[in-house]
Amino acid sequence: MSKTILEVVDLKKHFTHQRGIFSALQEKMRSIPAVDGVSFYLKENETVGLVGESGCGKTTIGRTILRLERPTSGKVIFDGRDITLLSTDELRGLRGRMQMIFQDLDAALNPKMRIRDILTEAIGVHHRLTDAETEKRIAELLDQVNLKKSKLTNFPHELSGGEKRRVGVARVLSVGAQFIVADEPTSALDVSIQAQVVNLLRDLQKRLGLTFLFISHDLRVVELMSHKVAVMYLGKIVEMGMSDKIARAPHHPYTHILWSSLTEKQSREVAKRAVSVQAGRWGVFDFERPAAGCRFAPRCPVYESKGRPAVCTEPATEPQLVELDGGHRVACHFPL
Amino acid sequence: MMAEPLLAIEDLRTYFYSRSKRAFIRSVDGVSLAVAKGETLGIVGESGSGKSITAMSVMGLVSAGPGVISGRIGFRSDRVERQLLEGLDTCVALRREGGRVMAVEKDDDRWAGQVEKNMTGIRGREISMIFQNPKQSLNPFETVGRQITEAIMLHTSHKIEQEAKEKAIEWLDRVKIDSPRLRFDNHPFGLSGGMCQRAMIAMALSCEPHLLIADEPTTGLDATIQSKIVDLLAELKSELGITTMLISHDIGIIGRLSDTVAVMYGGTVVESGPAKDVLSCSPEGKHPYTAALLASIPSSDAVREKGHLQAIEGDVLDTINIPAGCRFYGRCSRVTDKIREKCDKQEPDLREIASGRRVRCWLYFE
Amino acid sequence: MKLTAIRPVGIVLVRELSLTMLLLLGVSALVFLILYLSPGDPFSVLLEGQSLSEEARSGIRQAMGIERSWYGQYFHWVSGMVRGDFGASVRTGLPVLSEVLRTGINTLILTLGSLLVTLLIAAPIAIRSAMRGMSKATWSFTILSYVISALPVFWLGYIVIYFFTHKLGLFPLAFGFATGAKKWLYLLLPIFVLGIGNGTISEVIRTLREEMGRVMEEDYIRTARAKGASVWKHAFKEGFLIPVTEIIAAKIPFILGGAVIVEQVFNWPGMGRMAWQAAQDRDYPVIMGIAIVAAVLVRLGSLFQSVVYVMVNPRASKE
Amino acid sequence: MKSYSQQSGEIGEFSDLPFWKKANSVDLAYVTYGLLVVTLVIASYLLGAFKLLPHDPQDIDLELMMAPPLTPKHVLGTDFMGRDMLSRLVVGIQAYFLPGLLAIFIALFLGTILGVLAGYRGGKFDTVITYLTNLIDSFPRLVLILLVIAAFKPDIYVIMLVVGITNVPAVASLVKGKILFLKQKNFIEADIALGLPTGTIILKHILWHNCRSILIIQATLGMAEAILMETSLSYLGFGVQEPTPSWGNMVLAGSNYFMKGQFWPSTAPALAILFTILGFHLLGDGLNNILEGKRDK
Repeated sequence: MSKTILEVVDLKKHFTHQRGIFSALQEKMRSIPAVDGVSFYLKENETVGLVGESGCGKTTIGRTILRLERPTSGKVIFDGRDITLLSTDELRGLRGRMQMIFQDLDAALNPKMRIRDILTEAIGVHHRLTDAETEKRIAELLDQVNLKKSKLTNFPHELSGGEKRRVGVARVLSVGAQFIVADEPTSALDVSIQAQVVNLLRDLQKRLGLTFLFISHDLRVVELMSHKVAVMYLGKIVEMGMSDKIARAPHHPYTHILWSSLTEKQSREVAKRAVSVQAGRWGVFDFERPAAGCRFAPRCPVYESKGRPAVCTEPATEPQLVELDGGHRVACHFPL
Repeated sequence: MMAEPLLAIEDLRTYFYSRSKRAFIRSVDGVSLAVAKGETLGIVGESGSGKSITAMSVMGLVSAGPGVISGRIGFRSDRVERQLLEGLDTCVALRREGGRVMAVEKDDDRWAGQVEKNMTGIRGREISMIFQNPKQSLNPFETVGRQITEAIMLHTSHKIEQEAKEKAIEWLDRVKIDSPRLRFDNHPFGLSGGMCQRAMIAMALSCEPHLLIADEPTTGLDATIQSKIVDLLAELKSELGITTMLISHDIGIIGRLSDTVAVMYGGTVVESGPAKDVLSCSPEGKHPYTAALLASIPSSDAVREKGHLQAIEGDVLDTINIPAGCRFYGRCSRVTDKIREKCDKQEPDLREIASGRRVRCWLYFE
Repeated sequence: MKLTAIRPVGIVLVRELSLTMLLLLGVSALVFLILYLSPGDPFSVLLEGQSLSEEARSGIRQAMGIERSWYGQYFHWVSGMVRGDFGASVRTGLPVLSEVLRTGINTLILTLGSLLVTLLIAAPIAIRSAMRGMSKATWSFTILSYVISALPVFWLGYIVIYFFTHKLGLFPLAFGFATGAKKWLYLLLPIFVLGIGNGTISEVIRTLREEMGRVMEEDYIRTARAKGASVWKHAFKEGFLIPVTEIIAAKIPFILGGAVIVEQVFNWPGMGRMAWQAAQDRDYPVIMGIAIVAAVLVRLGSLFQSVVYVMVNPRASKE
Repeated sequence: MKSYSQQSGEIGEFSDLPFWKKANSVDLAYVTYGLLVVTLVIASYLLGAFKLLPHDPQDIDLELMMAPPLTPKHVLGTDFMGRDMLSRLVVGIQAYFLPGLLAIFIALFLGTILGVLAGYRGGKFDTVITYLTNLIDSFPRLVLILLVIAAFKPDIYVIMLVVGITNVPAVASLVKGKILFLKQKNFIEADIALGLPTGTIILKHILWHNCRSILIIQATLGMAEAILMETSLSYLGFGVQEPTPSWGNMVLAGSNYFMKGQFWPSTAPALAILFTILGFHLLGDGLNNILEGKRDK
């Protein structure tokens, strides 16, 4: 049994609107739906996928785990230490072991620096190396991410999307990170390049024993990459389990809708299923104030078909994650 | 057999200019396509393949740089018959060297005037267009309803505001927007991305155009919303029978909605034909790019077995450095020794290899 | 305007006004600080050259409230201002507020008029080049605008005066003393000079062109073109109206500064000339009053901008 | 008519051209002219500082008053007291050159610090800095300076200190804007996640790599502003006093003769102002277009 590398306990992150007399002077703060009590853990050399629609808080979780954002409450235990309590300096030491791949292809890359300088700098952050050693390390990294040596003299904007992503991965690897939060690493890429990056990440995981928290809205890629998958809806995890179970035998109506929308889009015949998704007249959702009780109830076909039971909308009976079988957990009063 | 085309694009070339490289970006480089009346043509391709620029060229929305430098676009409906690029060639002067365009001189003012002249009565009335990023594509300063009403008053016989408003509400209802009367007075920021796209569709269809160009209509929307929009488009298509040019990088959507499909790579069409043939799983009779593209999508089987994905090696073609030979040669895995020489040196043309199926590959030419 | 749009305007008004109050408090504190730090005390000028006994001096000081502690003095001054009492000019003995307001009107006309001139020249060039690309005509106008912006406004004033009075004999030299209809006619000249010579034309052209150019690239403008609607109509609010109000708000301080010089050149009885005179005479109450009134004008410009922004942009009013 | 051409017929890698080659020719012309003016100003400043002048600028020659340009021995003529115009113009640069540099230094130094605080730290810092910015912007500059003049009767250096301070908000907001832009691109966050020390991020990645061009541009525009301010004040009689020449007081002194049709004594310094300010403006805007890629589309 491999050991637990990261544990997240009841993590909450609330963003507040700026109010007050000076608010006229300031940029308005955007209100993002909060992460509202999320718990999960990752074992070494394992990938956990985090899926959900945009704005459900999955990126915020990734950022909070790396303390790029301070959590409102809750614990993030990395390697036995609660990183929410660490000072900035202690945290900096830890950054050599936990890293993030950002959705934005240009994120890690200073537009005014050449690729060689970007990598040299990153290597030097946590390790003192001689020039020759650095040179060797760069060659090693290029080999790991399968990037041509000639690209070292280029500036970021001269690279293609796939190459930028590879440089980003190389930079993350350069510090020797073991745990990596990958935030939508394939979403900005072309289909043919996407497959390359997915293969690359899986290769690296095998070779270097990496642990991934894989955030994506692309269900197929998540399913392919991950051992376990957590499905998020408006700041909460609604279902969690082994990836094939989630994909093929979901218990939460939302998970079901997510995966069936994938097949529906592709097949002309709408698959006949236990729950038929209504040809949607979905209302407007207030992302900032989720519904009382079960957050998904306003969109839930089961809730409709059961005749709108009160238990779904009572604030007191908000469904909690309950273990069903073999580690599969779901937060629903009427699991499928 | 192909019905009479509503829109026929012949050898379209649209170039942009990279100042930092002093070179042309050949976004669209010799595209020929035809959209038959009543059918849906799906154009699929990766970023930089020129699919969106093709659509923009049709609508006369390309204005930066050299722009559309040659080709013909014929549009023929029961109301109008027009060459959409008429007179534009007199505004640009090309200098060629060895078959390549080396320099372009463009009279911007006259060009802009000519485009406006060609497109009046076409834009919005005959051809309308929906875009990706529906939220940004709607004017944030006007209510959704007023924007639709404006289109109706411009292009249909409903010239009285009240009448146009009723019509707009009717269309909002038709694209299945909740409580259309309320939404009529909403500004785009008050609506979700999916709702904005519905509003865009309502606006595009409200003038009853002959051709609808949908440019990545689902990109950037959530998966669940995407499938709703696709449902809606499918429903409207069967209801109205409107001719559609659908552009997407998402093969799933193209497969669901199209009758015929054109696959674009590096600014040109590499394969076209009936949807079910082009998008079928067997690589038989397909352009190697199409086959590899289809294979690189994680299939249900691949996902279940957690196997290796079949990636296309190399990078998407840089449309500045277009090689002399086949554009896909550098990434192609099906080159045989017999045709290697040709693939490297000479660009194949788009030939019909079976009824309605055209491929641009030496593999199939004797 | 619909009823729903009034509420956000009200909110913005309240917010901007409270901000203005806060800023004016800061402005007055800063003005006071400068004078407090100046050699001697602010009112010693008044007593200069008068042979009075030490006792009499302190008596006068006491009466004026100078013997108080610094915060006492500040509070005394600010509370006077709130009541509309800005003190009296050291030189003339006239109450400052009414003097500043009297001259301020002239300056306001000059300022707003020249803003209008600037915009009338800059906007067409900017809009045309943003919407249609640079042509030979817009290029030459742009280059010309750079040259004009670098012209020292006082010298431009001389040229204009020389030309109109000596060559054409149209205007008298003593602008300030004209009355009635003539006064308005004579005002045209300084307005025009300040309008083109305030050094901001090239910047205004540049800003407007950039803003309009940015908006022309927006997706919704593409939609407008695709549906055959008027691009200008769709781009107007974001590409023209909002930047223009921003320019007006941002340029008011510059043009008020320029007015000091132009009023000097044209002998125009405005606030700027008064400020110049007061600086010559170290007439503190006057220059303090002018600083406050000028700050109020600047804040009014920004208030105007915020209100227009909220009225135009439905998103802002949602806040 | 616009023309576009490919650099060569070879098919190979089209690599990026160096920035001066991809620049618009108009911008290059702007910058060339601007640099010419800067060189001239610096050279004249040095000539004036080391007294390497054709004539003593105070030398009165009552025989030769109001000489037109190209008079023998006086290339640019003489003024109403027969003083050599060229020498006076060259010495006039002394009036604004060092004070102007001071103003630029203050504006850039404080502006950068405040901009970084507001953009990088945000929150309360941002609130306070925005308030201060608004406060300074509430004063018309010239009125503020007149106030300072009334209070202190200061010399030009103190005035330029005030000019520098009034330019702080502009610099601060530019730096802040750039940082917010970089933040939005997750670029700063990636640096933090990598574990780079804050000092390196701010000094190297933000200021050195991404803000230096806007600071250079602000410096050139700041010089134009300093010249304008100095000449305006001298014109108003508050700056450099006669007989020490400054371009502003030369225009003022010449103005009495202007109405009598003797244009040259005030026109010569006015043209000097015109061409110098034009040079700094064009340099700033040209650099802005080239370095910040404002006209690339």
